Amino acid sequence: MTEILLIVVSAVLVNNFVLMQFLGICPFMGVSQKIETSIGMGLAVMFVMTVANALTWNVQHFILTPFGLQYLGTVSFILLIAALVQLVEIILKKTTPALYQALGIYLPLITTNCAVLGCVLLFIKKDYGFVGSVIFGLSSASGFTLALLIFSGIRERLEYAKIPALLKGLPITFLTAGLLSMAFMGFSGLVK
Amino acid sequence: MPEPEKSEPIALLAVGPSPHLARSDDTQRIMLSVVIALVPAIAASIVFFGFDSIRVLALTIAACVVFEKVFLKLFKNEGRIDDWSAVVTGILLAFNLPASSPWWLILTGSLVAMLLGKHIYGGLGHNPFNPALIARIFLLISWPTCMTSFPKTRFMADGISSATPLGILKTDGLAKLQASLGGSPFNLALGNVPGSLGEISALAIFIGALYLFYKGYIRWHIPAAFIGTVFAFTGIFYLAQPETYASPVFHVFAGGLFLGAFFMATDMVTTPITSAGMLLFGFGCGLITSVIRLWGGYPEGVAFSILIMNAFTPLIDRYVKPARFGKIKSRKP
Amino acid sequence: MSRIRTLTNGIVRENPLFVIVLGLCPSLAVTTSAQNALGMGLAFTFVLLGSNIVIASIKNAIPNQIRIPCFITVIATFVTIVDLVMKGYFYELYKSLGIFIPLIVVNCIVLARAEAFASKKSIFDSLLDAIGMGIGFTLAILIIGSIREILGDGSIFGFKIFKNFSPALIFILPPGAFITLGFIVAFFTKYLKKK
Amino acid sequence: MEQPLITAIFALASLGILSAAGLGIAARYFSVVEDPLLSKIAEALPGANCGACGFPGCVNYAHAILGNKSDINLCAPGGNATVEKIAALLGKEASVKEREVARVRCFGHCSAVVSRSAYTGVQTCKAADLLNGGQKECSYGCLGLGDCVKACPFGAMIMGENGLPSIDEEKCTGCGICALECPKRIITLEKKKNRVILKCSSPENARVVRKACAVGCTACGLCAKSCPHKALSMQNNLPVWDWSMCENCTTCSEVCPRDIIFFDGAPIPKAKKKSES
Amino acid sequence: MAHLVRSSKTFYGGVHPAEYKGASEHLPIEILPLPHKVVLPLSQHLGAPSAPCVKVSDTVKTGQKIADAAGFISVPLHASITGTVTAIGAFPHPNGRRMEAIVIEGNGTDEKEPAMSMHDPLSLDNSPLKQAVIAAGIVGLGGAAFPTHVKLSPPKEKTLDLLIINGCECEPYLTCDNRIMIEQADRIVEGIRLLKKILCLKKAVVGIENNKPEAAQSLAKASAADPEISVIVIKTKYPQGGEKQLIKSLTGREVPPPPALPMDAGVVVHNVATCIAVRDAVVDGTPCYQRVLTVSGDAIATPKNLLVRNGTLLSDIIAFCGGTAPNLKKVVIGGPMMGIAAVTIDVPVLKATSGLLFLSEKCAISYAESSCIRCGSCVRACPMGLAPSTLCGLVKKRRWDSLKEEGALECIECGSCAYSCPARIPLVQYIKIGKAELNARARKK
Repeated sequence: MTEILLIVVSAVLVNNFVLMQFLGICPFMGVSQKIETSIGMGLAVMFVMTVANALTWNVQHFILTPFGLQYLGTVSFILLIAALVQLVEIILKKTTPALYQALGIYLPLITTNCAVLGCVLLFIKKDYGFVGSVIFGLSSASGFTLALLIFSGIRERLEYAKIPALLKGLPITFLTAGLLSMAFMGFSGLVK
Repeated sequence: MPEPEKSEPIALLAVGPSPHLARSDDTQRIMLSVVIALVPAIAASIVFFGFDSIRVLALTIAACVVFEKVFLKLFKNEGRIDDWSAVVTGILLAFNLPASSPWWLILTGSLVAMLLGKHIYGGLGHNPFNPALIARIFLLISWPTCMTSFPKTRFMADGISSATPLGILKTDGLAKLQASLGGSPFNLALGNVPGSLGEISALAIFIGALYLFYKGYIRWHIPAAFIGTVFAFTGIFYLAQPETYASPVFHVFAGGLFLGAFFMATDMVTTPITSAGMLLFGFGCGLITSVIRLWGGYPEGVAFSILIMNAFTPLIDRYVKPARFGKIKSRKP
Repeated sequence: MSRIRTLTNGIVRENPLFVIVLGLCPSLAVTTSAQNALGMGLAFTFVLLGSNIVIASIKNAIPNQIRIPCFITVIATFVTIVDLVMKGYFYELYKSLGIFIPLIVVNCIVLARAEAFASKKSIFDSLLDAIGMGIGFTLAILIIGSIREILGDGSIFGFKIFKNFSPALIFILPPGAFITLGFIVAFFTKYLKKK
Repeated sequence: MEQPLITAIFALASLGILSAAGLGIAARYFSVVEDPLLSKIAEALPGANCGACGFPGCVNYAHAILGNKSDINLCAPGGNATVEKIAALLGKEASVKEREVARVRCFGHCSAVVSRSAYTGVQTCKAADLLNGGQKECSYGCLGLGDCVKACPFGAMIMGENGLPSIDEEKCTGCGICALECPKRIITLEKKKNRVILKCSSPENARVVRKACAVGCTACGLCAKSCPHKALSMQNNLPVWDWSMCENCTTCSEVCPRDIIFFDGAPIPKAKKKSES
Repeated sequence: MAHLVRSSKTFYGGVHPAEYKGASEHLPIEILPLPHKVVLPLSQHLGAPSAPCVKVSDTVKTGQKIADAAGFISVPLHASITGTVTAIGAFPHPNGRRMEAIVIEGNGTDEKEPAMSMHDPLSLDNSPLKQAVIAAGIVGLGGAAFPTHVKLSPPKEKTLDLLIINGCECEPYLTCDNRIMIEQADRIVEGIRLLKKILCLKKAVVGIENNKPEAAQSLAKASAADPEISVIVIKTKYPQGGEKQLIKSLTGREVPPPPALPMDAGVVVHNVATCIAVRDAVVDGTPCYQRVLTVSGDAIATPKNLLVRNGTLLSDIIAFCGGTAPNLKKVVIGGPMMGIAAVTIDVPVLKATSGLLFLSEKCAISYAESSCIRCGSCVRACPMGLAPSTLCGLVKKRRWDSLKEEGALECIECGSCAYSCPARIPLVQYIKIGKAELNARARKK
């Protein structure tokens, strides 16, 4: 129980993917303009990351490790993730078009989201068990979503601000992310 | 070109939108009142730290005002230099610094507060984070040793620098803390403990805050929720394990909680606008502060908690809205 | 002339980091020192070079529908090579770059160059493009790394350059990465606009 | 050495085949038919999302075109090229729209028009007009606070120093957003080939106009009388052109005593008038 | 039921502006001498402008009908002096535009059109009573100028249980309602009883702010005979006299957002001055051609409460009040919170003009907008529970859909937000722009 709590706190707050580990920065910058879209993206990432972790844990432990093929990790994981994302996209489109409308457009973005692959590589590095890996995936994605949500809130407010011309667009986004990351430094040390 | 046939020249009447009245206090006066409200705490810091305190305060205020002017010009901002907001930021920043701060630390802090805290967003009213706290955290992370070694006050036994009560609690444990406090809670409330300029004297801060309450520029919601949450949260753990955790009374008076709750977390620009939102904000601050103080790597969590809740403010504002008129149907048959 | 342009394109005018703003994750994560940044840049250049050449040479053999998976596989192969080589010969660097070496796979720049350039142009052009982009990326990331190391550690490539200077630790911590990149991108766009 | 190589190949291949099979099955059982024309039309549109067509964004306009709910020539920024492209896609004949530009029908610059109050409030035309019809004595003239300039999505308008907006007819795409934005409704879309324009919109009689503005149309009717092609008639105290008869001959511009019939963006200079007469 | 009740119930929000009532609240009502000329705009009320029924050069008597109502939500217009119609055309209107108006040049006499008075109207059926109100051209005299008879004709499906009489006069400076409550309480009570009769209601409540104790006493005394009329003294707070706020304060009911009306909360609200107009119309047969208004402000020589004829030009009133100070900066028609700034003094007073304020530079604020510091004053001040600062941002960013969702159309334009804004942002004007845009969009659909 404590272990799981530690995984969650660590992934959501202390080692937040976006703000502390720099994983998934591209979609973080890209879809954080509106709160609605960031909620959609966040949910999509949460789903994909959890499923991807569950799948790859099995691949790692039942295919790669037994045959001594750990060096094929990167290749096989990226293939799996790409296929998974596309599969989800196709199924969603058919079964629940409403959900597809809401989340579907973010799915292609997820394939090249280094957060998903990074998450997989990290849980292997940390040698979590199956439950641990799934929880890790879910909470990392929650951390991503949390950061995305906060950030989109701020960005929506910044639309009304008089940002200097020099900093408009990406620069102010980076700087704000920096300040947010600075605030999140407060959580460091919570999990040793 | 033929001149239009003008009637006799009379001064044109001013025509503008209603209402044609406005309350007398504008932004400038509000900021000035905040400065006045900070005077007791300034006095306390001078009493406890002497000339060093004056040096830090003067340098910080001057630097903040100069940087404000520079960035207004640099970014072609039409904002006003005379709205006292830079002075407020300056004093609050100084309050977050140790009396022994070297000049370069102060200048860097002022620069960070004005640039990263305020002017990259377009100046007064647009910054999502509290500028003084941005600077404080920036300095704390950058130069942790400078920002965590404090000179003792003039009324303490010896003159070498030491850690704050919270710092002692974090690194040396509860027993050492009790030994260092000497069993008197008055020193803590009065401010006769090591700490940054403004955070030591909870009493002086509270007196200043009363003035702002009287003027109606700050409201009870955030301070009450903030301090209340810290008290309740640390209280629960104190009751469960009094030998490991410090008492809630200590937590309320220690560190920058009063300064933060009354002057930083009530900064209008970076906090929610509705009462319910403010309560939520205060609660969040209290929660994060307590968590960081009890289990985090840093001894003090007030500044971090306020910054994090600043980041949540747009979300709170979006989902916690005032109750619209006409939603209650209390029609008697 | 146009070949030279292909080569120089990536260095300033279409700098992958400062202008197109792709591949942000490694440029933020591993730029804590100039040395790390250089290592990352070289690893990245190698992958880009290899994948661009291979994709350009097999572009006609790849069915259009599954080109993206194929590209990814090719890229992943080169990434694995880099990963193994670094593990074998530069273990210190390998440790400090961590998972960001395998993550080159999902670096948008590599895929973008494969999709937008290598799959359409000749092998030689793709080679030039890869070199240009690689240099551009390496330079950019080196700039960030140097600035962060100087400000955050007072040194460059591990050599102390100032006496009596207490560096601002924040610059080698995560917030410093964002802040540095924010200002660099701002000045880069301004500089480009004036041009 | 051989053994691991074969395992590697086998493992990767089976992974690939498995995912491919999964995808293939999914694609077969979960396929959704989407009109490929839609994306093509959307691509043909300029993507400025300016709303000149009356639909919220280019994609929605593409939807409307596809559903036969709209004409295909509504895209002003895209111009004829777009119309032709869409027509080709739909196999329809292009009904080409004549190039239009926006023109301001007022010349009441700062020194010409009488102010009647000192306005303090939101500095936009719309706000001033809503409050009390504006700060100027003439209630039909340009308020000069630049709503149109701010609204122009193509940067074709600038606020002149004389307090009147001026339009770069090369940049103007005739989208009509400025015309909608103007609370006084004095910006109109004109065919670009018509080179004459009256720079006044006041239907008041001469007495009222003179009191308000040094350059307002006093309805003297000289232009209508002197038009060699009988293209002008006076209606509501203003001349109105019948464009089918106008030959762009500049006579009206020359005779106008208030110099407010502009030809190619300016009145015909007095020097020329004298030399010709 | 006690006649004079104090109630601490109030509405949420609102502001406490300085009252400035001292200059005129103790001054008895004076009668302005007959003006030589009146300009009577055909549009003095909400709804369709009246249609003229006289021609240029016709002679008219005081109280003679000169324009007919043009539809249900419209009222007839009556001559306010005796003389000759000299023009029918566009003249400056207090709203700043030129509007159709009938001009009458007086001949110095005040010959009244013969009127039909009713004896003991309370014994009559209510249909002739209502007819008398319609014929008299009465509009809400509190400032809104909504035709009174419309409020007296509730649709069948609406059940009403209370008549509320608005004696709050919450606008600063204005004291005319205060004076009529003190001086003419009997007529007001007569009017209330007629209104109750017309609406078939038993109970009536008069709401008066606690800064007008004299008025409350006077009304309580006058209504002592009728146990079904009570006077409730409520907190002084702006906009206590807003229809919805008054209903909330007196009954605790909240009128739902538009298009719902006070009737949906079971009440009808009329102003005290309207009560007198109704009483005069029914009992004396006198149409609505004069009213009491307050002339005040720091740039007028002698502030007054004046009984003036409809259509009197501001310049005539200024002359009677001793002229304006040279530092006159702004002329406000109506109260300072919701009134409009006049462009010239050549405009007439209308039926619903409750005050004329002549303000110097010192008192007339001008909006030098600075950045919003998100202090939340406007949110706390808004009596409708809106977030004006948010609405203002949405208007600036032209987010019309969000603007509607955030309730811009519920704004009553009371001005509390802009009054309380320390950054001097003309919030009401922004919201008005947004409302105009939303209404235009709704019409288009």
